[in-house]
Amino acid sequence: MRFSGWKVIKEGLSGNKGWGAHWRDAQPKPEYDAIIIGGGGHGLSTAYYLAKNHGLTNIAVVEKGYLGGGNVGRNTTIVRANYFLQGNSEFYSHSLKLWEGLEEDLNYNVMHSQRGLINLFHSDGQRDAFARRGNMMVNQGDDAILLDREGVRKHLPYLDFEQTRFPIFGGLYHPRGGTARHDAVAWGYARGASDRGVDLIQNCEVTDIDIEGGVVKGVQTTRGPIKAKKVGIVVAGRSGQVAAMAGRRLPIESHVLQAFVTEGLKPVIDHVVSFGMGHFYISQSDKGGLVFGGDLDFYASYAQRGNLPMKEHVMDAGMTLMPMIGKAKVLRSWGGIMDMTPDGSPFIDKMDGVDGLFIDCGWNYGGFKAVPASGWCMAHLMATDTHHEAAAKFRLDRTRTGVNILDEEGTGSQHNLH
Amino acid sequence: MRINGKGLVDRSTPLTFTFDGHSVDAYAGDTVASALLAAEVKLVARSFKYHRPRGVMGAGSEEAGALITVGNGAGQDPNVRATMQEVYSGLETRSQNRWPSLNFDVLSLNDLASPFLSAGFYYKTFMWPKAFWEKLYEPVIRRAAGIGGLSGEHNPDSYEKAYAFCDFLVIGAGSAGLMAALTAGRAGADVILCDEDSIMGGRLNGETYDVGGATGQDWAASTVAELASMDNVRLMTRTTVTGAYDQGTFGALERVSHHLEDRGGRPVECFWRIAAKRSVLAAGSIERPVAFRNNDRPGIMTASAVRTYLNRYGVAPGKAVTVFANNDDAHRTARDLVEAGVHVAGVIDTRRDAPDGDGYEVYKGAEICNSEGRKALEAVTFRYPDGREDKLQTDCLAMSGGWNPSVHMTCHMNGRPVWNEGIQSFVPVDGTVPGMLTAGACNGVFSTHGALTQGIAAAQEALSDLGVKTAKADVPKAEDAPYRLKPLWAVEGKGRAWLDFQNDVTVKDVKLAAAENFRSVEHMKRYTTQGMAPDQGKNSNVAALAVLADATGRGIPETGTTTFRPPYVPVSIAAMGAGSQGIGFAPQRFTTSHKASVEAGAPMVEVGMWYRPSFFPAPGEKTWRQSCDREVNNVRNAVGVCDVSTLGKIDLQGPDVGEFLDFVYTNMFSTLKVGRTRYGLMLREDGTVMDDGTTARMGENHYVMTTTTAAAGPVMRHLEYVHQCLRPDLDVSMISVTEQWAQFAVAGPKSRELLNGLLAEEINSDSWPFMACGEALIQGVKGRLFRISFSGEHAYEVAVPSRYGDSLFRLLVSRAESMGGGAYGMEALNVLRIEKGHITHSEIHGRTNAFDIGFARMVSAKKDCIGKTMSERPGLVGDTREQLVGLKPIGVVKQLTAGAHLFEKGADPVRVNEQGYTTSVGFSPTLETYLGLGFLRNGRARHGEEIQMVDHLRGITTQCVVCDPVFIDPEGGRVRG
Amino acid sequence: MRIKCPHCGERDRREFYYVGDAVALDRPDPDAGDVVWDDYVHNRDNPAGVTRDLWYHESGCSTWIVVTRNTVTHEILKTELASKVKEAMA
Amino acid sequence: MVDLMAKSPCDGLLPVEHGGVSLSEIDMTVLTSVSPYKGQDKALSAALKEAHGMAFPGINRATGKEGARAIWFGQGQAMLIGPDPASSLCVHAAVTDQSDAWVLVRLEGGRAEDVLARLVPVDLRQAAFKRGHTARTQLQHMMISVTRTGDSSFLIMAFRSMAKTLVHDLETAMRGVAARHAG
Repeated sequence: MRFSGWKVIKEGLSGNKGWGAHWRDAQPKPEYDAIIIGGGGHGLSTAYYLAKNHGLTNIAVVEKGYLGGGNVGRNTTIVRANYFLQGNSEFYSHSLKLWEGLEEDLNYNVMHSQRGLINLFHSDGQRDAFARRGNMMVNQGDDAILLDREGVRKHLPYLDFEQTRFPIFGGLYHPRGGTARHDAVAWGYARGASDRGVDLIQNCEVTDIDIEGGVVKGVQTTRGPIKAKKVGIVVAGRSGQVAAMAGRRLPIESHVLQAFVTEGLKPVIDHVVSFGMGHFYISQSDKGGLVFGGDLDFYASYAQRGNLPMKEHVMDAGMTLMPMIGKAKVLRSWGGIMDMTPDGSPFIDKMDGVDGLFIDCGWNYGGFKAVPASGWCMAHLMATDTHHEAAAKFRLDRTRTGVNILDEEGTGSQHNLH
Repeated sequence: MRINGKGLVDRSTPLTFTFDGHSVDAYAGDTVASALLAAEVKLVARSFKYHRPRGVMGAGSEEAGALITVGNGAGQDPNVRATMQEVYSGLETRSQNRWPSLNFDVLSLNDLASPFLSAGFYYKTFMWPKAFWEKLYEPVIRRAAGIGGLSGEHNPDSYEKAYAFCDFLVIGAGSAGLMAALTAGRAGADVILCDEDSIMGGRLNGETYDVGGATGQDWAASTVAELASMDNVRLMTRTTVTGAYDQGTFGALERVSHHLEDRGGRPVECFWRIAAKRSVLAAGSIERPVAFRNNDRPGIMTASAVRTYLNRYGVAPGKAVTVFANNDDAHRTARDLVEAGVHVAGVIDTRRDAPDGDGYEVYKGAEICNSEGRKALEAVTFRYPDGREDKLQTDCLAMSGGWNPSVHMTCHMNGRPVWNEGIQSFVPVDGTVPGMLTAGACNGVFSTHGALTQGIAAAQEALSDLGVKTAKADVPKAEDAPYRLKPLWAVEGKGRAWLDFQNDVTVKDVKLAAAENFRSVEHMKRYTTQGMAPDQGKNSNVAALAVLADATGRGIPETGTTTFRPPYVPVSIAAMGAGSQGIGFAPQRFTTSHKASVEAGAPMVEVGMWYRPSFFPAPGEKTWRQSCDREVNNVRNAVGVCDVSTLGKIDLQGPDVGEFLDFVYTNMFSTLKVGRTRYGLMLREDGTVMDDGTTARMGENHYVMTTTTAAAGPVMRHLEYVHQCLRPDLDVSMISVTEQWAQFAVAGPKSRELLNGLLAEEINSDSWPFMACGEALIQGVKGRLFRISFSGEHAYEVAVPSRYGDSLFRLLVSRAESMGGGAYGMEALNVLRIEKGHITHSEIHGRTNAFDIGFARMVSAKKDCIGKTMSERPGLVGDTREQLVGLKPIGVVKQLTAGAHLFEKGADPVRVNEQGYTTSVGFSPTLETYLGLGFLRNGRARHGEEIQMVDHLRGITTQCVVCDPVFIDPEGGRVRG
Repeated sequence: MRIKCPHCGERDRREFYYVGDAVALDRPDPDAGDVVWDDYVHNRDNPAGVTRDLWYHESGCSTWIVVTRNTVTHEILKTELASKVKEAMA
Repeated sequence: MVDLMAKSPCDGLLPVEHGGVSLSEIDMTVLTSVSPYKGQDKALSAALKEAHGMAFPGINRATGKEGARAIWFGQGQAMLIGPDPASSLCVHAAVTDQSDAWVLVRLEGGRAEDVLARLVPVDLRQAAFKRGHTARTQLQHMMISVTRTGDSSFLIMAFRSMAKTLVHDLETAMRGVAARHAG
């Protein structure tokens, strides 16, 4: 079924009785050409592009809970391409281009909103670091504008320019940055994959990976064994547990990141604003809620919930930067499991020693914007056995060799500092 | 309509406030909701999506209908529950989400378009043409959405945060909570009792039945009075416990002065962090509405809310009230109304065995299937068991679909409640929040007797865990009526039946979601937005998932619940971020020379937490560059003074300090002679440079390390880590002395001359050669003197105890000025060090190692040190690495900028051609040119090569020559001079 | 979250700095080889369950602490002085 | 020779008083951190007793009294306040002059506990934190040492450079507490 405004009107006039399932609920078959473990954003987009770009349709996505229930359903929805290291820059640029055509491609309104992202800086040194970043964005063919204080004031007049603890020097403006409706991204990919024949299997937890003679044979699940020629692990914060089924330790520590949304408010914040000194970023959803977040809670956790000190720190940062949000009331807070890596950058790679086993992980707390390109490049790797050029540096062995370490933050091998 | 003789409001204190500019009469003790109902104002708000008329629906913090804006100007407070806002004289309130007025709201047209606005409609449209989303569709949607509005101005009010501690936290002061607190209080335990209402007592204040031989209201009041008399009990009214966190930590929001006309300097709210050894949740329960066609009109309320307005506020919410029930409890509403002389149009009870009425008609086995009245309820249509329909004229409907225990807090740590068939709702599971028990209605026990009994039991269990003995407590005599309920979630029929009154989610929407395969409760919630409005689904979630269960052919327990997440009630950002507005976000650190620098007109800039002078403008100078150039020249030609106290200083003592330093630094320190200083490089364990600085050996077992300003804290932590976690065998003590010493760089060819005017003992090149250090008497004060140089000039750093810092700085500067020099700031400091090729964190930015900065030889081959092994990884050395170089402009364009990228001459400035980047630049008055430091691939082998620097953002392309990063005095003659 | 400092007693989490897995105490020999070093510095068991990690009582007594903790429930099972744990390893 | 003038950390900021709680700076004195070398704990304590009349304080405790105190200051560390340290201490301990590193203030008054409850995440109520008890903790975002010196008085120490923030934070809390209990 094709979605359109006409269809909405037609259905509205006939009692909305003609709408069907957005995706099929499939039962597991005994065998597939490929299985994706994990029905989050990255897993679903991998399946979608395997089907669409590579014609692989005898594939399944197995998900232990419900589709899109992981980080794609609990993030601050920011979409941007503002990295400065070779390896990241081309990947996120590729992803942003995919975002820009996603609604047409999926025939699903994911409400990708290019409202502009402004990263604030507070000293000459930070300005120069952002200049380096912005220049790389332009080198890559993306957009970046260096704003001075008055330039920031024009966009964000409500910031506290006078009293705030860390005075605003300026900002790096990324007009093509923005937000998207996170759940819709998962649903849109699910629908697109399902329509192309991919089996989406919910409530199906993988309990083991079958490997014989160094070759992957399939998976054991709570709904029985499923054979597969290729298996892709795309489980974000749970990567450690699933990789362990294949006998592999990963350079990943799982951490909790909290996010917050306020009650609905009339439009007041038109951009995505990021405040580096306070680790605070905010945008306003189309429903009116202020959606914002900050840093990790900083301790390893799978609890999907956080504690007060970081909540308070995030609110503290908001109050010093934009005290106009003081009367907004936080409605909900939640936590996601972040697969933190020692350089803050991801892995899309084969698992050495096991033919047919692939992994896509290590998205730290920036995985949402990567969903399209991650799936695109993971699908390319699984289908062709070669790395896509946009993700060629996301190798697992880089921590051992030191080749192409991608440390944007410059904080080093302590996982929680990225 | 006021009912004489009823309620707890203070009839002797009448007052007025305004709603949408109209004056409303009220009494002290009223809420905005009770006063509006008394004044027969029915239409109070508009819903989110369809802009449907909304009135007061409840009487608590979960209010689904009456959200208002309080106040005007910068401090206007949106989305305030009219049911929680206490009135005071002069209070200004407004309706919201309407334009131009509440009565005539243009966007109520959305209601007519509702067939096209069903759940998830926006995912299916607005995709064409592509550019219209940001330009047209999204702005229109955004403006229509939202509820209340912020002022857009800085918050003008004060907020507060605080900590509290107790043995036993009681959450909720209804019958269960009061009894728990009383039991624990009498046993002498350290108790905190929190309740979100302005008076404690919970449902007892809204009911007419007796407890312990007195009215419930009186029993509550006397119990509160007894608790208030106990030193070991802290009563916190207007305080909502908002979240349960690990190890017995709770968040709580106290509304300190929202109810006061004159706040008198009080904070508006206080956000409490309460650490409790044990706790009991006695949060009560929330009555649930029933979904039927047009069940959302103003005048339709919960049955218990109608009782609360009658019994607590002395207000009848209607003149002819109808009750719609599926349980016995709701009949109390009819009884109380009749007793107070209010006409009850009838009780429509879905149960054929419903009790008979006394003074009112009971329509047994009937159900309401529609309502009438555009902006206020006028009539309801109901259906007899045989299918006949009838109509009652009524202006208030009190409905009850049963009660849902407030289990939320038990789920904040991932606990899941379980379905209880008897009460047709979810009840908590023990132990989901460690240390927390539940008692009373939140535990699914709805009789007063049951609540009192559970309150006692909870206190006894908690106290017994803590080793506190409790006396045997008698349960006060109270009603113990059975809770007879026949489940009813949604009345069958055409039209829209509301579940979520705020987000306008109807039964149809949930069914549509199920049909579109959003069958998981989480999918349904996200697709329909059910339960995501300000009430967080407190009024609607259970019914919505019952509808979903029905639509998907599953049972309710199998369908499951969504996750309850903190906060229990919305918390203002200002409260949780109290104290941080303005400068409070982080401490400010001031050097001892701050005052003198400000007096000299120096702009102060942030460096970490510190403030440092940017430059010291001299008379006639118009730009910072003029000042900077002069200050640089002062240092190169005469003498300059700069406060360097912000650098970290760590005192290390003990027999093993030398060995310890050898382990944390790449180079050797055990071999350093007493009275000498050495530059050291410190790596992270991953091989990247962590920090650099000089370390002085003051005695055989005594070293003083300096760190960069930004790394002072992290380095201290790192040293403690290395000592405690890796080498506890070493006998080393360390302590920060950053704050002890005011330290000033005195730099330039005349530096020794200046110092010799102040030192008790003159120094010369033999007594104090380059890198010498030691104690010295400065103007009679015992201090320290280091001959070290960041500028590359003959220079010293002189340190005195901080109390003398201000005085010494002024003295040094005046002496320097008399010698043709003066103070210099960060700008000059930066130029001086660039000229000399000295690095800062612009270069050691966390991605560079000793090889990259040309210090590979500083990694001693003779020993292990932190980071050494990993720094030798193949990817971290060799000609593919970007290496530190100097850059000088050689073309027409003379300017260099930091953060630009480097390309081969003539190459396209695109990513694949990128060869490196600039990190630091400055104009050198010494060499009369811009100088730059940067990293260039294989740069050390490329000295002399011409490359181009491209800064797209600033529009600058400069041809440069690559050179050694040390631009002046590479032999080091000046520094030794 | 509250953590029992072996010196100061139970304190709010905000006083502590977290660094990661207590495997950090088990530093390999310089010549242990790249696989061992990679494992030490980067790879983690990352259990969903009981783990031992390293915390620093930064706003308190400056003690490094080994905390035995459950990453799913946040229950804290044990806290020990890191120096004592390290000494016991020798 | 020109003499150098000494300035106290809170120069010009204190005293202040709100709602019966006062905040005042303690006169500059000699502060010495003392940290025993390995195996020297007992010998150091004996030396301290002999030279200054007080033992090395136990964990979370302060010994001595006004004018000569030793406060436990963290793992293996005590801060000696008042006396010039005897040279005998250096045999057993790392001894470091900290006289100018810290700002010392006294918070005093019936509601001093309430003021600190707005800033310090430790239970400082009398029952849990008695005279002679001390804690290394934080006050808002600053590392501090807090010691109960009387029924309603506390000694608070923070980094010297943060004196202004210390006074600002304490005074804000004092005003808030005073307002709640006014009239």
